[in-house]
Amino acid sequence: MTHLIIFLLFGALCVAGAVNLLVQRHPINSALSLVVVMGSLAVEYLLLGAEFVAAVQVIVYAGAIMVLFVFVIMLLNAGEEERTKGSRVAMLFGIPGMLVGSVLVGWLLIERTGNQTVSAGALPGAPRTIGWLLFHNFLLPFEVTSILVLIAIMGAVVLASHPDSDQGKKES
Amino acid sequence: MTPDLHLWLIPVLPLVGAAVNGLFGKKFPRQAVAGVALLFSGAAFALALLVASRFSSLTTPHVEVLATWIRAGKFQADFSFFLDQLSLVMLLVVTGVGFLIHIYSVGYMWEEGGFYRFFSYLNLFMFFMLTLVLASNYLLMFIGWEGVGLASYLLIGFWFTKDSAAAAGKKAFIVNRIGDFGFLIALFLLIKHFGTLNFDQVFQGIAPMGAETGGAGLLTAVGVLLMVGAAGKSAQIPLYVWLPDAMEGPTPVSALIHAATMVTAGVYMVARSHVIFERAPMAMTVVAIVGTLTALFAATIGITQTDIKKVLAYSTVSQLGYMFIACGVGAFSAAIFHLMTHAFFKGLLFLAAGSVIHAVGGEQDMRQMGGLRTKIPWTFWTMTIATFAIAGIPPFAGFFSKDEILWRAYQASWVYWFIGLFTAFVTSFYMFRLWFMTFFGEYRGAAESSHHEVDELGHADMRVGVPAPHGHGHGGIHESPRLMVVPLVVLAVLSFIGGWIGVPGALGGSNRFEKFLGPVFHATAAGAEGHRGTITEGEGEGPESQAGHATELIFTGISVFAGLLGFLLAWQLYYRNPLLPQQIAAGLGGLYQAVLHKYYIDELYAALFVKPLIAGSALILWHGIDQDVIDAALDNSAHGAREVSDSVRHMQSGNLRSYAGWVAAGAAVVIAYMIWMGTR
Amino acid sequence: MNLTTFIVVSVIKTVLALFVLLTAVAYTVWLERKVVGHIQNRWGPTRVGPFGLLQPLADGVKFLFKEDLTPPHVYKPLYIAAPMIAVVFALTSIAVIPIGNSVTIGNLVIPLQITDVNIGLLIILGVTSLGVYGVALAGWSSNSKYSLLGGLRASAQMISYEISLGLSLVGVLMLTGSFSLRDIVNAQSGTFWGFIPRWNIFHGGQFIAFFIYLTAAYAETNRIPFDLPEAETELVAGYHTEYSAMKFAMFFMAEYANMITVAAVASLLFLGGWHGPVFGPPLMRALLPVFWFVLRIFGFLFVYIWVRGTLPRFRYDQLMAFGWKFLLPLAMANLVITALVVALRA
Amino acid sequence: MVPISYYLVLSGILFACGVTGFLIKRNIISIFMSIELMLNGVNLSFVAFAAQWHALSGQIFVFFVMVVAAAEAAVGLAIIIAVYRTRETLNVDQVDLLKL
Repeated sequence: MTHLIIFLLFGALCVAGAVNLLVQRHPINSALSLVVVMGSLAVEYLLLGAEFVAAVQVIVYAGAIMVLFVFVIMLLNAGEEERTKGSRVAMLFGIPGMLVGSVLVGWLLIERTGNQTVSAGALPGAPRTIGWLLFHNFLLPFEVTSILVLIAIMGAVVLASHPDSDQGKKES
Repeated sequence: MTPDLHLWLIPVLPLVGAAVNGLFGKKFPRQAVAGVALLFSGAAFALALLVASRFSSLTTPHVEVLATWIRAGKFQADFSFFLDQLSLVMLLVVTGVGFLIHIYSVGYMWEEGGFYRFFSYLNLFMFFMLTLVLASNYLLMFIGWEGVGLASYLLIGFWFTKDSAAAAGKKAFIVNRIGDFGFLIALFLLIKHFGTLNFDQVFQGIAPMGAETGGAGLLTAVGVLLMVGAAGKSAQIPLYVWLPDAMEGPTPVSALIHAATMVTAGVYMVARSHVIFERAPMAMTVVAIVGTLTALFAATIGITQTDIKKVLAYSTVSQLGYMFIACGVGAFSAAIFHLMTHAFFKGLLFLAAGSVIHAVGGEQDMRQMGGLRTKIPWTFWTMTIATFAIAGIPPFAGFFSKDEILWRAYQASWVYWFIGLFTAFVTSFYMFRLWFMTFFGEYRGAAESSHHEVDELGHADMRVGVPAPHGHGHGGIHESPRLMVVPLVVLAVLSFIGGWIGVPGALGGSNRFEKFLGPVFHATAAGAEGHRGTITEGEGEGPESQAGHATELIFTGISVFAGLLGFLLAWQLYYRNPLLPQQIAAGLGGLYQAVLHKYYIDELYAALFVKPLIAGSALILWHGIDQDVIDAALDNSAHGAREVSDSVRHMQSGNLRSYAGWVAAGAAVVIAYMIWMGTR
Repeated sequence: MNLTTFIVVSVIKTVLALFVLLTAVAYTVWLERKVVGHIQNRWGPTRVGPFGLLQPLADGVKFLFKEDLTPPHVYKPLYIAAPMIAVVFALTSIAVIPIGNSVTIGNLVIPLQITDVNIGLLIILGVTSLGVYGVALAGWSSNSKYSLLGGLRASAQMISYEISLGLSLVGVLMLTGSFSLRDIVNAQSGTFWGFIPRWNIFHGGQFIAFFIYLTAAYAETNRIPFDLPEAETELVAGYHTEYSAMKFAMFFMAEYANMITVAAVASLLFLGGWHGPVFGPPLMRALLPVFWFVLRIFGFLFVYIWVRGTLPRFRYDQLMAFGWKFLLPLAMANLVITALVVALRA
Repeated sequence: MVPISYYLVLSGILFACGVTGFLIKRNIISIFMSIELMLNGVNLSFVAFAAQWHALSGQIFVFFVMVVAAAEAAVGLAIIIAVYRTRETLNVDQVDLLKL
């Protein structure tokens, strides 16, 4: 019961944040609402027993990635986005599309998965077990992703390094 | 078991020579080029002699398989070589005469441009000709067949800067294609019915079959088609037209390819497939008739020609006609016999003619010659021998072979014989005409010193500036260098005594040549016993009746008389009173004109085939199909593509969100599909 | 215990903890002023109460009654939200920090900790990492270049040093394979060879980790020598230049609360938490560990202030270079070494 | 006790919101955040499925998604900065030179 209540509470928070992300016209508000979404998602993870995932969700997503977003928004001092014709058209098609799509998918999911239920902490993803899996069954993907991250760092450095430092590159 | 003679070496050696000269000859000095060419052709000749020496120890036919070439289902064709008496004779003729002509060419072509090219082609020709001769199946033979066609094309068009030469080359090639077409169809028929092209298998397949008297059948069809091919290669009616033009090529080429060897390939092919012909009387008749007509026809044209090489060319055609008569009446060994002797004396004639042209600095018109007897004695005497030989004056080589043919022809039908006889008379007439016009009387040519300029061969442009090793450069009619004389002499000797190996029984000889070839034409002829008396009688070395001998002697006398008659006539017209011919020509008028213009055959062909073909190609193929269908299709598709992309291009607005929209739409479609699938 | 008692106890504990923490914050301020004053050869606050002990109270009252002015052109919602975010996240982390073993009242065993989750450390990390938002948003929303620069610096600096911070803790986590702070502390009970306390700092070369953690923590809390975000001499007051009255007080509280949290975590992870000589009657036995623990925290705070009084400020590029080029590699090296040690011992 | 399908529906809604945001937002950064939103929705579904099938692999997947998302964020934001440097705008409708 409490489980359901908490779920609905934070689910509602999620949806609210997501919708807010859409309707807000200032990127920083969108960013903050996204942070809200992520925080409440972390709670949902906790409900599902994925405690480690929840923690990482908060630390990595909310604590690092979104901070990066906010940082960039501050750096570029992005202002409100102005309405354009294209945007109205997008609204015209996007909003109903989203509604129809989500309703359809939701109905389908309910249809398919039937009424199988999970109790709170159904599948405890303790850090120990997660780590064990990560370093036994998923070692190769893990290493590959590490390489991916390395490449990403390099790319970011090259891209964001100041123009006059890589003038030649721009000419070429 | 029979020893391995490495027959494959014989064709391959000239190929190596061709490759060496063709690839590196440009850098070589002339001596090196000549050395390479002579070395390899000579080596081939030596090998041929070796084979001949060991031939007696072989069980014929002797087949050597080098490698499997094609294996498709049951059909199989190998690179395999086939040696029996027939191919041995051809082998010796080709390599021997070829080698001599190589030697001769060194002298003749010495100061021509493209020296290495010439010898590369020449060796290439040797390779293909030997392949043709030694092939053990029709397919390999066909390769050689096409190959010699190619070589002849290249050599006719050797002076390709000269339009007439290039045109002549093309003409030869195209006309040959027509013949090859027939040949190919014949091959297909053989494959269809016998599933193989190997000679022995095909012939074994045919052996049990009886003669197709009366109604035509498979064999008749094959025979006739083969004859078409032979007509193309051996310049028979109606496909002879390319040979006279082929004289555009250098004289040694004319001698080797268009007199001695290649043009006889058709005869060889017919003789090789005699098994087929013996069982197809109708095809035989066709062969005989074609041969007869050609012989007469070409000979008559020969009378009026004034270009020395043209005369020889037409005489070649008519001599080939003789050979086909022989084949047509089933006297294959006689045909081969004449082929051999003809190779000798006609090669000699051409070489001598070449020597003459060489001497007078490229002049080919007999009316510009005369009185060369004393100036170039060697050439004169060798040419004399050759002339007598072709005129059928005993005891020269030509006498025996031609006489043999006439005798057999008579045994088949007196018509063949009579026409052959008349042709013999005409032959000796125009040959002596040539002889008299060239060597007797006064020199009618231009100022001797200036024959460089009147270089009719028209290849002054290609002449390399090297000082001629012999006195060609500084005026004066002169004997050819020793390099050219030696082959003349050798051939002269051959064309003198060449016929003695086949002295017919009637003249107290025992026709060893026919005996030698016997196995080839007997072994299988037995199957067709009696469907045609002449063959058995001719092939059968059995005792000929005394009556036969008597009559044969009479006929011999008649033919000799015909030859002498021709000589006398020529003597009258062209030695005693040279003005007479013009009057006669004037008297004859139209007929003379017709003959002079070769009966307008070329014009006829042009009107009948060439022009319609060109017109049709231009109208239907070029404008119709190529432009309106193919090109149109391409253009329209291109235009369509442009139209479509012009309209579609606007989708790519560069607006990120429009792209995103497309992606989303696609995803929506996919999801919808999956839902639909899932709900079903 | 049943649900109601649980809730009651939890509420009581929360309120108590909050009260203690805020008081501690207030008196940390007092302590700082006093100590710095003495370091600078001054007296520090003396007027209000004995040794100025009531100074914090006075400050609080002052903050409460000051005019709360909002400069024009600020982005209001965030301008108001930022200090709250900061202080909330600063105070939240206290929830998972144990301050001692459990006390037994009647038949009721109450752990001296608001809640013991088995990923407590992660929660602390997450919460502190969220604390960045307060600073950053404050800097951005107050629409002034000083604040913006301060906010930018703060966020960049905090993100950068958070990595070293986390990595320095991983060593300890490997030694005591658990995220639960209580487990970690319990793992440190006992001694090596009888006389060296079995603290992580003496354990598998975690001294380096301790050093790294302390440094990174100073940067995280924007304390000297890493207080670039509020560098008075260049940015006036950094991200809270435009703030005044209670909002400013909130930032102030947040900073000191963070200091306390850091000190607590340090002492829990490296200095054996509340372990120490325990003797006397039961109640005293129950409370001595708390005393030891508070003592450690006090020590850390004192070091904080001491450092502030002594060290000069870094330059910003120096700060970044130090963080990325020295601390991070060092932390990684420590990580590898510790991993080797653990692996060898296993 | 909550039906799995609820979680899935929630994730679906989040994803749909992300898609819509991607479509209707003009600011590059907002669009980027919409992508993050989609990723989060997917993550939730992963965890839910993991709970449904009792397979921790689902949660592992979430980690990989997070790592990739982090890398993507780093590069993407760097790109955004570069774009802003050159084009002086963050409005994607004005960054439309990538066409014929």
